[in-house]
Amino acid sequence: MDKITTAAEAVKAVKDGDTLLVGGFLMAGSPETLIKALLETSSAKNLTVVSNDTGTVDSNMIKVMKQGRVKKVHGSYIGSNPMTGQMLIDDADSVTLYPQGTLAEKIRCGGAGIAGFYTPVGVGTVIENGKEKRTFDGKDYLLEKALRGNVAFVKATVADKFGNCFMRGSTKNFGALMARAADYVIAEAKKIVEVGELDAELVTIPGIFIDALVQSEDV
Amino acid sequence: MDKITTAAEAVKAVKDGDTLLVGGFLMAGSPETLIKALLETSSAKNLTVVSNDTGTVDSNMIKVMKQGRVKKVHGSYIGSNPMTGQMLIDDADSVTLYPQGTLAEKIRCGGAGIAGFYTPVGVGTVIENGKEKRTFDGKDYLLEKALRGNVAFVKATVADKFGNCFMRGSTKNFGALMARAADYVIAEAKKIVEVGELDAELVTIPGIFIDALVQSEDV
Amino acid sequence: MDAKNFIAKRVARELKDGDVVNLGIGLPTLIANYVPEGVSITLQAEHGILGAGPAAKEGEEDPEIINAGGFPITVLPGASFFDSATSFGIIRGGHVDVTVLGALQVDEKGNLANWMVPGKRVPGMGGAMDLVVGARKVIVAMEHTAKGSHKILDTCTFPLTAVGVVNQIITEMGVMEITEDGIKLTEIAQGLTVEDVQSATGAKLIIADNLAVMES
Amino acid sequence: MDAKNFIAKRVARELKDGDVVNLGIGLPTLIANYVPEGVSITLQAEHGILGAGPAAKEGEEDPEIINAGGFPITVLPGASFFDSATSFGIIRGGHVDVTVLGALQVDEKGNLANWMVPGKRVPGMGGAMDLVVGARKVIVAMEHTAKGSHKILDTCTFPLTAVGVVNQIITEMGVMEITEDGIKLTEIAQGLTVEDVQSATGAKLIIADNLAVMES
Repeated sequence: MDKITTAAEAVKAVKDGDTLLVGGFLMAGSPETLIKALLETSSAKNLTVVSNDTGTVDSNMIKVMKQGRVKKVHGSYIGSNPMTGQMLIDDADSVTLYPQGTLAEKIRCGGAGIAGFYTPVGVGTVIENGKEKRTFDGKDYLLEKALRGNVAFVKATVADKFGNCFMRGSTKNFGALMARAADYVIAEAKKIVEVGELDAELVTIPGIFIDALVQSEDV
Repeated sequence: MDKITTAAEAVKAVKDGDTLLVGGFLMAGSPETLIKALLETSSAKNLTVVSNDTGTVDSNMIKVMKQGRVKKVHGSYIGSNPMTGQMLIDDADSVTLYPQGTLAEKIRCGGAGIAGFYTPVGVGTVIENGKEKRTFDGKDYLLEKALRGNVAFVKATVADKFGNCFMRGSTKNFGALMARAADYVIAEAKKIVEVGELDAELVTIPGIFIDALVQSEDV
Repeated sequence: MDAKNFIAKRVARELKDGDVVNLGIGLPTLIANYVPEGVSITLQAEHGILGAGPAAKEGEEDPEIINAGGFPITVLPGASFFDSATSFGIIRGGHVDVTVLGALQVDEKGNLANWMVPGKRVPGMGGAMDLVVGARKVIVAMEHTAKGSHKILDTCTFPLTAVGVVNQIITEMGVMEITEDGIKLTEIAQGLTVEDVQSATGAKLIIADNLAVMES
Repeated sequence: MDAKNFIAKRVARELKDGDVVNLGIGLPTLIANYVPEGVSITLQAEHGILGAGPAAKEGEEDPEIINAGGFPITVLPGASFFDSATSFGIIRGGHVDVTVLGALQVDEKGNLANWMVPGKRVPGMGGAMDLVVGARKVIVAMEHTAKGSHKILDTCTFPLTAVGVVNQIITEMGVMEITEDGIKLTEIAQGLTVEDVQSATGAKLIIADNLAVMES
C-alpha cells in the first residue's frame, strides 16, 4: 500500500457537505499544504470545519472561507480568524464554540468508540444550553458527545512511508486526535523517511490511521 | 523538591483501607520493587488493589495477598494470579472484573477530571448489571464511571530527577494512566538521570505527577 | 498439517493487504505464520503495540516487549508503542480490521461466549469484550466441537462475551458465515458431507448454493 | 514599576515551590519574570507543554514550539510535550495548582466572566473554562477597574466563564480573597484607604482584621 501522493490528489477525498477535521493550534501543526490544495484544486463546498481556531489571517483556511465554501465551524478560540468571527455574527448557528478541552476530548472520543463523556467544564455557562446536566458525587457535569469527521488534515514533523507520524513539540495538539476520528486521514509531513527510520517510541500517530501521505511545502 | 527516596520510605504513603493503583501488564511494567517494599516493610491492610491482572505467581503482589492484606480487587484478567481467582470464589463481591479497555478508560477518566463515559463494550453481558444503558445514534452503550486511587505504584524504564518517566515498549500499559489518577504517586525507575537528560519527546508521564522516585531493583 | 494449523492457514486467507489484525491467544497466534505472500498486515497487541512481530529468540528476550500472553516478542520496522487507554481507543474506535479468537460457544445470532464457564474458575475477560465489539470483522477460529460436544449453537448458554458480533466461524470442518437468517456453511472440508458438519453443530446450518471445498 | 508589573510581582509571591502554573495571556505572562528565588514552578501551556520557558530570542524562533498565544517560546530542561486531550486531562484532572488570568468581571460568589462582552465580537473561550474549573487555585490578576467602571461586582452581568471558581483577586489596589461571606480585602496598596478600594469595587468588601499593606 503506497500512501504517498500529491496534495491535489489527496484532497479529492473531500466531498461537498463533508465534515473536515483540521489539525493545528494557530500555526503550530497547521496542515497548510493540504488546506492550500483544498483552496486551489478542490471545489468541495458546504463544508463543516472542525478546528481549534480556524487558523490566523496568515492561514489558507481564511481564504477557503472567503470562497464561501465553509458553512459551519466547530471550534474553541476564533479570535485569530476574523472570517470565523464574522460567520458567528452573520449566523449564530454557523459557529459552535466549545471549551478547548471539551473539543479535544470530543474528538478523542470520536476516535475511540466512546459515545460521550461527563465533564464539569461549562456548568453554569451558556455551554450547558441543551445539554444534559448530571450530578456525580455531589458535583455537576455536562454530557458531551463524540465528534467525528469524514476527512482529517494533519501535519507531522516526520512521517515514515507507512504513515507513522512524529509531531514535534507543541504541534501535536489537535492533529494527534483528529487523525483517529475521521474516515479518511491525510497527513502532510515536513520530512518523509523509510519505514524503520522513525523511532517506535516517537510515534505520535500510528501509521494505520493515515490513508494518504503528502510532502509538506514547509520543509 | 527532592523526590528521590527509598522504596521503604515511599510506601509509607499507603495507609489502611487505601485504594492502590498498581501499574503493569503481567510482568511488563510491574513495579516489583515497590510491591516488595509494601510486602516487607508496610503493614497497611484492607487494601483495594486496582491492577489489570494482579501479576503472576512470580510477582510480589500474590505474597501481599497471601498476607491477607488485600480485601478487594478491581481488574480485568486474573488468570495469572490464582490468589485473585480464589478471592473471587470465596467472595464474589471481593473481585470486580472489567473489560480491559473499560478499566483503562475508567482510570484515564479518573486522572482527567471526567466523571464517566459511554462505552459499547459489555452491552448484553453480565458487565451491564447495575449500569445505565443508553442509546446514542441507534447503538447501545453503558455508562462507566471514573476510578481513582489514594496511591499509585508505577515503573519506568528511565526517569529524571524531576520525575519525568519514560516507559519503554509495552511497559506503558496501565502505569501511564494510573500515575495521573492517584493522590500520591510513587515511581520506580530502572535508571535515574539528571533533569534534561531525558528527551522531552520521550516522556510517558510528566514529572508533575510523580511524588516519590525510587531506584528499581530491576536494573 | 494438524487441525489447528489447518484452521490457522485458512483464516490467514481472510486477511487483506493493509489489515490491522489482533490475534487471540492459542490457535489464533498460529495465523501469523500463514499470511499469504503479497499481503502485509499489522498485528496489534491490545496492551499497547502495533507492528508486533514473531516471538523473541532464546537469549534475545526483552522483558519490556511482550505479547498479550506475557511472552517476549519482537516488533517489526514501523512498529509503535502506546498505553492501554490509547490501545483500546484504537480497538473500540473501529481501527482494528479483523480480530480472530477462540470460543467456548458461538451461536446463530453471532453471540459469542468465550470468557467463562459457569462453576469453573473465572480468569476474567481481559481484552476480549473490547476486541469483539470494536473490531470491524470478528472471526472465531476453533475446533468445531469440544471433544464431540457442540460449541456452535442456536443459543449460547454460557455467559456472553458480546452480543451479535461474530461474522465468521472457521473450523477444521468448514467455513461458516453468520447471516441474518442463521449460520451459512460456505466451505466444507475435503471428505466431509454436509450431514457430518450438521451433526457436529448445535444449530441448523444454511447451506450455501455454491458450497466450496475448504482449502487451507 | 507600572501597575501591571506591580500586580504580576505580587501574584508571583502566591506561588509555592513545585507548583504547576498556567498563566493567561497578557498581564499574567509577566508573572514568570517575578517568581521568587528558591521557588521552582512548572509552567503549563494548555495546548500541550509542561516546562515552558521564556520567549524565544529573535532569530532562534522554533515554529513548532509556541505558547498558547501563538508566539515562539523556549522550554526548560525537564519539559514535556503532549496532545491537547492529554493536556486538558492534566488541567481538568486537578493537576494544575494555580491558574492566573484576567477578568472582565468577577463577583463575590467567585463567578468569573472573561470570555465575551455581549454585543461585541466573540473570540471564543479557548481553554479558559477548562482552566478555571480544573485548577486547584484560581487567581484573577487585573487592574481593579476598567477606566473607572467596576469589574469586581456583587453579581457578574456578562456571560460567565465558570461559576464559583475564583479564589483570589489581585489588583493594583489590593489583594482580595473570595470567602463564603463575600470578598475579603486582606491587603491594601500603600497610600490607599479602605474607602478608596470600596468605591472602586461593585461589591461590599469585608475588611480583614489584620489588613496588611500590599507589597509587590
